[in-house]
Amino acid sequence: MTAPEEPLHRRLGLQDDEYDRIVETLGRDPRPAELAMYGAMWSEHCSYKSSKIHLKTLPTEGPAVLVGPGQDAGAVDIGDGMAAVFKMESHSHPSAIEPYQGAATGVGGIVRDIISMGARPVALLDPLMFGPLTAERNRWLFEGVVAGIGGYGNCIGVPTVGGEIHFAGPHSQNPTVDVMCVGIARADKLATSQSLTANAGSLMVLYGAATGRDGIGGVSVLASATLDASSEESRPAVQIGDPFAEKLLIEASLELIDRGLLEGLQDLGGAGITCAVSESAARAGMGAHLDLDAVPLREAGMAAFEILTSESQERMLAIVHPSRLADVEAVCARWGLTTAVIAELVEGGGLRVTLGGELVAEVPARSLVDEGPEYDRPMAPPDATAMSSASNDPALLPFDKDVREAFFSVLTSPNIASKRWVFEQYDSIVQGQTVAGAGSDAALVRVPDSLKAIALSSDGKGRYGALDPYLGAAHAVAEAARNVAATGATPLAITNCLNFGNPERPLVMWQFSESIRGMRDACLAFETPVTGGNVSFYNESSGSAIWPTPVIGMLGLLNDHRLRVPTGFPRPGLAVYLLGETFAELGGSEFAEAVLGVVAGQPPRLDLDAEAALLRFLQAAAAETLLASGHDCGDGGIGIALAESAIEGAHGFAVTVPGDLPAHVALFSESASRAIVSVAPEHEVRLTALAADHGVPLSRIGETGGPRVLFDGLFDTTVDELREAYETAIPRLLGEPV
Amino acid sequence: MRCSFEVLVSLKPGLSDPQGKAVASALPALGWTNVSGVRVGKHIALEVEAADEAAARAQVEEMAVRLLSNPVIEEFRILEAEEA
Amino acid sequence: MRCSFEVLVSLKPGLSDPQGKAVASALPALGWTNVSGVRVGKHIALEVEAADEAAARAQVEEMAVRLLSNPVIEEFRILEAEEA
Amino acid sequence: MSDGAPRIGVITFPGSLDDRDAQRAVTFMGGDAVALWHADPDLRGVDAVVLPGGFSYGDYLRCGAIARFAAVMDEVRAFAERGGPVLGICNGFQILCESGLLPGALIRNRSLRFICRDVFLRVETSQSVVTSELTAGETVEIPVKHGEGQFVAREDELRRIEDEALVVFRYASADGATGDAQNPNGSIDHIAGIRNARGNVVGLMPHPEHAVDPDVGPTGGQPLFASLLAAAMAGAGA
Ligand SMILES: Nc1ncnc2c1ncn2[C@@H]1O[C@H](COP(=O)(O)OP(=O)(O)O)[C@@H](O)[C@H]1O
Ligand SMILES: [Mg+2]
Repeated sequence: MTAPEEPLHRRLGLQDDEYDRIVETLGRDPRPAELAMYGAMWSEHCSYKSSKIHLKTLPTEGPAVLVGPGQDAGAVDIGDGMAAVFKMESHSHPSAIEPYQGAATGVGGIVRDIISMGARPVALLDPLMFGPLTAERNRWLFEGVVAGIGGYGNCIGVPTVGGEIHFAGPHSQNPTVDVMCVGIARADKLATSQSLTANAGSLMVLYGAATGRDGIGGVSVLASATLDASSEESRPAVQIGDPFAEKLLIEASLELIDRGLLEGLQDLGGAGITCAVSESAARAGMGAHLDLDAVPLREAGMAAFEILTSESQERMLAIVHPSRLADVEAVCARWGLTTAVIAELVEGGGLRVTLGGELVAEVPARSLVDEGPEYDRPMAPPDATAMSSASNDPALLPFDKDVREAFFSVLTSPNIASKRWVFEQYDSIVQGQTVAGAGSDAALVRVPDSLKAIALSSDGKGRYGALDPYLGAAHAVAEAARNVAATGATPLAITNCLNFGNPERPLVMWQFSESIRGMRDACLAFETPVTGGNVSFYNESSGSAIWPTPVIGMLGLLNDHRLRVPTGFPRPGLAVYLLGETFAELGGSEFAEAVLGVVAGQPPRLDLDAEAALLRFLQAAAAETLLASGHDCGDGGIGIALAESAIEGAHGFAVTVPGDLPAHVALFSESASRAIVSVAPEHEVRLTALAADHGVPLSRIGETGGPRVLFDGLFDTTVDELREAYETAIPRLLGEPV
Repeated sequence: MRCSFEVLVSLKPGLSDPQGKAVASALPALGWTNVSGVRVGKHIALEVEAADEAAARAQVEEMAVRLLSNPVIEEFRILEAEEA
Repeated sequence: MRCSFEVLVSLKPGLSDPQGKAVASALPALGWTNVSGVRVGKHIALEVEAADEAAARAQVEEMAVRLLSNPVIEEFRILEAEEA
Repeated sequence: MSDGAPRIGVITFPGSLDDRDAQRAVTFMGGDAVALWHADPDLRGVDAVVLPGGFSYGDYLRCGAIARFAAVMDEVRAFAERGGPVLGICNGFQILCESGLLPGALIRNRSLRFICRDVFLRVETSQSVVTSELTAGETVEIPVKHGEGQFVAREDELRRIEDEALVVFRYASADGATGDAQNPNGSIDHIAGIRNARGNVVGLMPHPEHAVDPDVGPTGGQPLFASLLAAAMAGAGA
């Protein structure tokens, strides 16, 4: 609770020096509405003031990149004049208050980012992190978030084709809810600021839902100054998503773009109308006259600052030449959407706002958008006593348990176990292009009317990040790329969502910069530039933050989806190969946590050149159709990767775990740059030669076949036993009949 | 004694109500142009076995807060009990 | 005049009510073992502008039959109007 | 599309989601897909009508409750009375029930959760516009994806449905055995799809349009569309 004597700007989240900047910019004291506008636009969420200087170090250029960071979403060239548009965003904070609506409106927000690029949304992915399901509140959050993502995504006709879920104590108070959306557009129809042709006199048309007192908690302190208490109560803590309205927005917006009726398009998200109008004006190098009386309101008596900063959902802003206005209105009406001309572009950079005929704000548009503060916040690594050190390497801990038992504990740990309970709540097939959905290392979504498919994977490595944020981020990029390459596709570019604690704490800021460094090095090594992303800070309660968790959304391209490599063993009689080398690396492993009960040690080393070689090899082998199946070897190690391929393909195997490491180390080590592939006997010679060409170590470890699963000299089970354990683990934790 | 109650759960004022909105915008096409303020909520009927009505009602109150409604976004009202 | 109504829509007896079942089965865990006959339906509030209450009510009846409820599986009740 | 190919109309309501998918399936099976709009005053002389899946009007209030009042629905009703082939898929099925063109209703799944998975359907009769190419007892694999697909009917109505053999599909195992384990939503009598007495109007919750293209799913929907195209050819609705 902020003390009442606090000056207004502080209660709006503005620092004293930021306030001085505003006074300097305006040459006078700001009006209340103006303070609200700066407070919203210069917030961490909108201005990236703490992260900017670090994000600048990320590689953003590449032959495939059409649109890099700074736009609503990034875009890459996928050939034939088509572009894939993608972006990831977090809605963790709202989801912690009301999981269903928080997650649902998160889907709505990221989908509008894709629409505003002029692309049709074709896929969603939902990387999530929660506290352990043993706690009732975590189950409530988990079930609510999943239902919310499905409830919204299913209703707008965009398939949810992938994602991931991890469970960890530090995420109990603050679940991590990220959503990635991918769209497809004709490259020449991309709606970007470059394509903005607006001039003075162009109109800003707000269409979609009416504006209510939504998501203005941040500036609500102004209420005391300007409003009576009653409106205080009517200010909702959370928002109700309206997926039906969103579906209409999608269709109307795409029709408007397709018919060339727009000069620009912008979604309304953080900072609402203020952000959309000032950004559109600033991008056009102009100012605007904004008439708040024209904004359709859901409630009477809204104050200027409320209308200006409301974050009501399902709204879009179109820049329209007056000669096109009637057409635009007709298209929206056909889709049952209300339109309102709320502003007009004017010469000069001034944003002039009136309500009830009175001037309520007059500020330079650019000062809101481009002249926000930037901080180089102090950083400090954790002290030596921190977990991550070779001294407590789990590989050195005594292990006398039964390997079979340990294997099933890892297989049924919620991080590893089947997420079917989740992904069956999502429509993964609408639009009819889902070549491979959940269950595949990377989802494959066909580009309509072509043989091409885009490959999508989202990965975060929170546990590694907790031990070493540099490696955590690098491994996340590596696993995402490996998931894509395992299907035979070529990794092209990434988006990301960076989930961290309070950036004003030097430790958190250090974690952040280390993560950026790791992401940078990995992206350079794999030639997968960063096309955009989102930063979510302040994920902490009472001084304890979530694990530093950069989540990577990788987009790849498969030129002929018929060449896709499945994750499961497709038939018996195939040779099974392990690609890559296994070292004694149990630091931060699933085994260490699930069986030994420790999150400790050093995460596996990551040789970026070896990883890049593996990625190239997987694509080459797929192109020569040598591979019957391919699965990246990640969480849980070789044993789990083999089990997943057996369950997915419904064929067993007999293997000998290679090397002379202790059995549990060999089986559960999470050494990087490895994959499990199966190969028809006639291709073994060629595969071996190709591996040599690429410098990828490989060892033949056994064959596929039958209902039986045999780890020679270790233990023996069946595919059915594996599936039963793998599929029922999460329903059991939720107390459901299995 | 056994008392039956009805709990009416509705979205808090100020929250947008997509369902109400959809119904409202469908009405004119059906010839009803004089309807406003449509809000769609839940109606829960149940019976409670308790010593007396006061006790039963108190329990329903608690059930409404903890289970039948979502206090973050909803408010509720309990209809007069009548002995079943 | 403007009258406000509340329409209560509930599933006809005998039809399975998954939501009601879910609520009922959640109760014991919360310590409520004396609850029975849980049925979950809809609550629709709206306002009608009409010459008089009778006219308004007649219209709400018609709206309930044609749109607000599905007579095949649902029944409805209209709560006393109060002048807004 | 080639001349002589049957023209299959697919109606788009606000909130329809699988309309393009249904059009693609029609084309894939050699038909001529015609896009129809909910506000259209006529059916553009199509030979059959498909009400596609999705969330018309958000499925707010009740699935199909608002869509059934669409202008085009009067035409659909007349078309059906003339014996024209009408197929309602998922939300389309719900709209047909709300319109009274088919008996019963669809409510929340037993689990209260949306469910998306491939299921097997046992064909109960070949006397319908989507099963003429199939024989009773056969099974077809087709995905379901719905949150409100539990078929219910009052006892008397249900008896009529069974007595008059109006059930077209039941959820079953690959070899045709019915049981709770095969029933994804708790539908009474495992009912997945029904027809009217004449057999020209059929509604089902599963999505045959997502089961024609082998690259993206099973192919159990092919015979359903083949049957529909054949019925359209016969031109009963003209
Ligand atoms: N939240 C989710 N939503 C949709 N699909 C999911 C989700 N979580 C996991 N999956 C799917 O389950 C499969 C296994 O997930 P995961 O173990 O994370 O794969 P990997 O380890 O190869 O990244 C993947 O196909 C993934 O897309
Ligand atoms: Mg993963």
